[in-house]
Order: sequence, then C-alpha cells, then structure tokens
Amino acid sequence: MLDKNGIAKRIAKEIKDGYYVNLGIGIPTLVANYIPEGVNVVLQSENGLLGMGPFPFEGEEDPDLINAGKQTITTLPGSSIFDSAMSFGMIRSQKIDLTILGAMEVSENGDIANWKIPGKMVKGMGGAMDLVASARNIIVAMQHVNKAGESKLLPACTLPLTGVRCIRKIVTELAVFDVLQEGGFKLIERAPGVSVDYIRKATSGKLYADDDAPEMVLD
Amino acid sequence: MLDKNGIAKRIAKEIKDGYYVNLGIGIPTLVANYIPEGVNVVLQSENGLLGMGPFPFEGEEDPDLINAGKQTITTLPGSSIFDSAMSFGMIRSQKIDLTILGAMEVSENGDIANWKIPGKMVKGMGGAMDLVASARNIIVAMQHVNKAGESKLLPACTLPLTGVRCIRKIVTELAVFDVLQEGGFKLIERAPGVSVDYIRKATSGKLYADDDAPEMVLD
Amino acid sequence: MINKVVSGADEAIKDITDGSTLMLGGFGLCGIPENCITALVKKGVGQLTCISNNAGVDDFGIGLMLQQRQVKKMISSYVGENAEFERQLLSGELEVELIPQGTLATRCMAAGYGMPAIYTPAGVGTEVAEGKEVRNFNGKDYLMEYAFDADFAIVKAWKGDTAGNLVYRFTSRNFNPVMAMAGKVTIAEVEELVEAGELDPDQVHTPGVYVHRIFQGSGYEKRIEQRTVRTKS
Amino acid sequence: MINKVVSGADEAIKDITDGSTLMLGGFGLCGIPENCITALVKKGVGQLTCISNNAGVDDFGIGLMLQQRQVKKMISSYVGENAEFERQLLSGELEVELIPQGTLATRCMAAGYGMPAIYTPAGVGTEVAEGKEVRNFNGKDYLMEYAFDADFAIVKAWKGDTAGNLVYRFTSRNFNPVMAMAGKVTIAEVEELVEAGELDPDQVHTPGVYVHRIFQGSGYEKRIEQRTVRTKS
Repeated sequence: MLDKNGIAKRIAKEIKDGYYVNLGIGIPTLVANYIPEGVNVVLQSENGLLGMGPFPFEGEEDPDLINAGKQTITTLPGSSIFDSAMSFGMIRSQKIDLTILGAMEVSENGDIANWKIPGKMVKGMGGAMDLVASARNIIVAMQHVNKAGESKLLPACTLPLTGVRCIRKIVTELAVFDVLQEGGFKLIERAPGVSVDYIRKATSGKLYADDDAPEMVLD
Repeated sequence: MLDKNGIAKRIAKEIKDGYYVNLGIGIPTLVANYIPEGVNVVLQSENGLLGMGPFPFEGEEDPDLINAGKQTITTLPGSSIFDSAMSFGMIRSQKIDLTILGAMEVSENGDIANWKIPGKMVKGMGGAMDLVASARNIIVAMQHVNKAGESKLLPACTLPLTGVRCIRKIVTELAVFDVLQEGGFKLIERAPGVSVDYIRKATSGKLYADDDAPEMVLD
Repeated sequence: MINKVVSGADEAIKDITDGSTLMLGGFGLCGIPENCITALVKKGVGQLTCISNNAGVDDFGIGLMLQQRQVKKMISSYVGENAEFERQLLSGELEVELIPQGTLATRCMAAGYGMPAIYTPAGVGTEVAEGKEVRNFNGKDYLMEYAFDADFAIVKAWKGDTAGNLVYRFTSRNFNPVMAMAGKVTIAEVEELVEAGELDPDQVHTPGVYVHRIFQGSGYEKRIEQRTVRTKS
Repeated sequence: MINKVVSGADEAIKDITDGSTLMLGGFGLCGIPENCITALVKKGVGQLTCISNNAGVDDFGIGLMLQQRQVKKMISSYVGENAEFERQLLSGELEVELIPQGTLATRCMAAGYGMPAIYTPAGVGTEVAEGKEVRNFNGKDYLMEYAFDADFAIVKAWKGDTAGNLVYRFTSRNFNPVMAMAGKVTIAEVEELVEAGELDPDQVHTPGVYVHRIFQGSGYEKRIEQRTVRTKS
C-alpha cells in the first residue's frame, strides 16, 4: 500500500519530458518532488504563473508571489507571469499537457466530484471546473476509500459533479487505473503488497482486473 | 467653403478635454493639428497604441513604430502599447470617446458606406467596421459631393454598407449636420460664405435646415 | 495625456453608494486594494455586491467589509477560511454565487473587450449549468456565460503613472488587469505613482484608458496567507 | 524549463506542407516574420491559406509568396498596395476573404483562449453578416464569429528566450501575440534570442507555453511603408 508520497511518486512517472503540468492542492503538490532528473517540466499555477519554483528560503518570502494554494513560492529562469484570463485561456485551449488533482469521487465513466458536500459549508470550486472541463489529460490522485470505508471509485458519483467524462487515470494507495472510454476502471498496476482481490473489494464501480495485474515498480 | 484643413479645424472643436479619440486616414488625421491648447486628448491608433505623438524628426523614424495608416510616428509620455485584440477590445467596449472617419456616403438614418465600390478592386474594410459598429460618438469628415457632383448625403446608401445607424455628425466643406435619431440631416452650421440654399441643392437626403442657420466661427 | 490622479482612497471611492456592484482585484490576499477596502469600511457603504475571486479572511481584505455587514452578495470562485463569512451565509444575511475561476476571469475580460457573452466548457453537466444555455461546437458542449456588468472596478497595481497606466508585480497581477478593463468606473491604487513618461510603453499591463482614478496608497500590509519556506541545506 | 530553440527558419518551417493554413503576424510590413517568409519562398510550399491582416507589398512580406503563387487564399482585413495581388485576384488565381480587423484579431484570441466563438457588432447589417448568426444582447445586434483553426502561427518578436517567452517592441506587437496563442504549432523568430532567465517574468508578452519553436533571425530589413517625418523648426 502506498502512502501519500508513494502516490505522488507513482504519478510522477506519468510525466514526460516537455510537459506543462498543473498540480492541484494536496497530494498533487507532492508530485513536484518526484519528477525525475532530466525530465524538463514546467508547472503552471492558475493564479497566473508558468514556471513555478520551490518554496522560498526562510526570510525570502514575497507576498506578491504565491501559487494557487496561496503558498509563497519562487520563480525560475524562464518563468512568465500573466493575468487570470490568460491563465484559464491557456487551460481551455489545452496548452497544459497534464492536470493532476484530488477527488472525493470518480465514476466509472470518468465523472468527478471534488468540490461540494451537501449540508456542509461549500467553499467553492476555484479553478477545478475549468481544469477538468478543458484538460486533455487528467490524473486523479486520491485515497481509494473515504473515511467511512466506502469506495470512491463508483458506478456513478453521489456528490455534486465537478465535471463529466473527463478523468482518464486514477492513482490511489492501492492501484493505478485507466478509466475506459466505454466505462469502467481498468486495473493497470497494483501497489506493492496489495492483492487484486483486495482492490476488487475496495472498488464499487465496474472493474476490469486481470488476476496477474503487475505490481508497480517505484524507483 | 472650407478646405480640408478647414474641415479638420471645425471638427477639432468637437473634441473635449479628456477625450480618447481615434482618427481615420485622410482629413481625420489632420484634426490632430487643430486640437486647442489646454485640451488634453489621447489619440488611439488601432494597430495598438494609445498616446500617438507627432511624426518623428527626419532620421529618427522607427520601423517598429507606425500608426494604422502605416505612417512612422512617435510615442508621448504616458503612451502604452498593446496587441490588436486589446485594441479592438477597447473600441468595442466604448472606451474611445470619439471616432472621426471619412465616408463615401452617409444616409439620413446614419448608415455609412466607405469601404467598397462594386466593380473596383476592393482593398478591405480594415478596422472601419469595428469602429462604426462600436463607437458611441462618430463624426464623418468628407466632401459634400462626389467627383461626379452627386450628393454624398443620401436618403439611403447605394454602396455596400460599412455600418448601420451609427453616424451622429457630419462635417463637410459646406456645413455641419447632426444625423437625427428619427432620420434626416439637421443643418447645424454653414461654412463661411455658403448659403442655406446652396446646401439644400447639394444634399439629396432629407434635410432640416433653418433659413437663419448660423455661420460657423473658426478661431 | 489625461491626468487621472485623485488625492487618495476616500476621494477615489466617494461616489460608491449603497447597492453598488464592485469588482475587487486580488487572489486570496495577494494583490488586493487594501487602501480602498479600508476606505469603504470607513465610509460604511452597504448592500454591496462584490465580484472577487475570494472573500478575504476574517480580519483582512473583504473580510473587513463582511465584519461590518456591508456585503449583500459575493460572486466568487472560492470563499474558504473565513468564519464570519460562513456565519452570515448560514444565517441568510449573505448571498453567495460560486462560479468557476476561469469563468469569473473570462466574464470580466468579456466586459472589457465589449463581448456580451462567451462560451466555456467549465461547469457543463454540473449544477453550475442549471438554467444556462448549452451549445455544442465541434462535438464539445459549452455554456454561454454573460459579461459582468459592474459599477466600479477597484484594483491594486505595483506602479502606475498619472495617465492611469498600470504595471503589476508577480502573481499580484491575477484578476486585477481583467477587472480594470471591466468597470464602468475603474479605481486603481498603486504602491508607487510616477509621472507619465516614466513607464516603458511596451511594459504597461493596463493602458490608462481603462483607469478613471489613480492614487498612491500607503501602509500596505500585504499579509501572507500560507507562509511556506524551505531551509537552506 | 523546456527548450524550444531550433537552428533557424528552415528547420522551423520544415513540416509546413502544401495546403497548410498559416497565421502570419504583422501589420503592414511592421512586425512581420521576414526570415520565415524567405524560408517559405525558398521551400516553395504552395496552396497555402494565409491569415494575416495585410498581404505585404509587391516585393516584400507576403507579397514575395504571392509572386511565387504559393498562396491559394488570403484572409485579411486590408490588402491594398499590391499590384500582383490584384492581378491574381482578378484572374481568379487567388481567393480573398475580407473580414473586419477587430474580428480578425478576436478570432485569433478566441482560438488561443479556447473559446469556440465570440460575438462582435462589427459587420452587422453589412455583407460581412451574410450567412452568419445574428444575436441580440441588451438591445444590440452581434454577429457570432468562430475561432480560427490554423495549422501554424508564424510570429516575429523583438526578444525571446530559450523557453519560448517573447517580448515585442512598440507597434510591431500588433497581431503577433494573439496569433502566437492561436497556432496548433507556433513558430517565433526574434531579433535577439537570450537564455531563459534573462527576461523579466513580469514583462513577458507571450508566455513560452504558446511557442513551439524559436530561433534568432538575421538580416532584418524592416522596410517602412509610409515614411513620414517633420523637420526641426
């Protein structure tokens, strides 16, 4: 089974040289730590920055330089700044090669719910609806089950949707799945030490899993 | 009767302090020479400049700095440069207070034709259609009659239209007219030495003219 | 050039009245018009509709206006981290319209660019699409979203000149340029006000034509919401 | 950062084939991609559809491609001052679609911003409106115009860096930034190519994400169409 860093590490393997990538808050943010040497990637922050650098050294924080999670960050050589309209313009026109974000639920047809729980204070969708509606290539990073132990990979989402038929790949602490065009979660890799049976029990949406699905190799 | 400079001089009186103004090619360009001292005006050139300055001194021409007529120009303190989309964005959102352009024909309901003569090589409308469709306040500067001696102030345009119901004021070598909302040319001022009768004969569209219409005062 | 300078925040906001619709620049607490917010709180104008990506925190940014119950409605993409906001929302004192961040930005841009409506795929198939026109282009569904119609846009820039030209610094740019284009009246506060001619015309982010009033603000706090650092190894 | 540098114009345009749709930046002869045009003439690729505000003059700019009969169709707002253009048009060798300049710019922007269509009042009630959808918003009629779909955008900037970031100089900016955003493949030639990190991130006009190939051009002629001067008094 993977921890959060393991999930991030596995997702980092999906990133190819030359990608522009948008990382959501939470586990996706950790992905930046595992991008292999020699793979040149530019991180977009949708508040208006291409080429997001690491956190600043203590004492060098600049209140005018934050990411979409409102964290202090830095620029890199080759960074550029732009306004919010251009930022979502480049998202809509699919200039961003890969979007990685968290989710509360994903359905077997690729719908995602990650912004609203009825009855709870709703904070808003931020940029998530724009990202999922526009991106060509979206990977969800999430825990496989919720706090009540219920699967988050479902036949259909129960929570209000963020976007429809948009998720292509899911990485959880248990496994990696492709979301099939025709519907269903296709098991691609198991996390180390996790059995196909265990994954079957934890997945309530339609699952296509070979008994000899390979175990993932990290590092 | 006014010459071209006279027409420009008369139009300059319509420009108020604090106006952003777009000047078309031809007589409108001359208007810039007659803006009174103390009247602060910013000229927009739709190829992407606010704050168009005078022609450069000989030897100081910069090929990267031209106006919409492709003439070499200069910037002024406070100028700004932008791309073509923003330029027409500010035109469409009516940030430009006054547009002055030439015309082949104007109809009594404010239609304008100034881009195409059937049977002749058509060069294109450039920015004229955008300007007339968007501007709140448009003054036409033109000769009253064409080379064949026919009135250019017509009941309806005969040439392909550039825009509909958009012209508010016309200044010719003979007179100044308002174009009335309900249709018709209202004589506002006669050029020096031009009689109301002369203006009547030269105007084929519906004309509202008082016999004691005042003569314009220049300077 | 046309001089846009006013004496300060109080003069800049003097004709903002109860019931006005305001756009306020900023992302979180980054690039917010601190001086104008303080002046609005002092003036006590109420029943405001505020279009702003976020609603500040309890004791800073738009949160200060919420404390004084000056806001009738917020139009935002994300309103977390604000207890007073939550209280007013649950009690029904405050109305909230949540819209996708890109839609928010593009509806501002549409107003500035004289486009009455735009099409975006954001929100298709979700509750955001309720009551909206859906249109298919090239096999993909889009929502039609209208340009905003705001009485005032209040923005913060790094530098500005007397002609109203603005330059922003790093990600404090965010919504400020698109809102500056979109207000019927646009008010800009800047950290440093310079004479016309001191900014490079090629490097102006917001041309002065969009700005009706400008002043040099003071006492910027520039609070950081999430101070994240690394240590030198 | 991702390195976008190619060796020169020939490599940059190597996959442009007969029948391609190209956007070419520039206004008149100001800010045109001189090196790429020369390379296109040398390569002899034909049956091109060119989206460009103007068509150059007889012996410069796109006029050089017209001389070689490489252009099947021009989509422009103004095509004056070009005798060869007129000859080909009248003989039926060349097709021309004239569209308002703001519509041209905004259809480029729409492509770059992922908006499939935009509304503009330009051309309402004229022959430009023929066959187009008219829609009324707030009492005013607008035409719906589609985003352009171009295989390649070819732009000219003043400076660029290895990451593809571009900075333009004065009014040579014109259509270049909106076309740079709009191409499926965007090729940028620059007068000065610098290392990533040498451009101020706040002062980048076109972020590198939009640019697929960049090279430092040479021998810029920068011809002036209307040399107008005043004399020192």
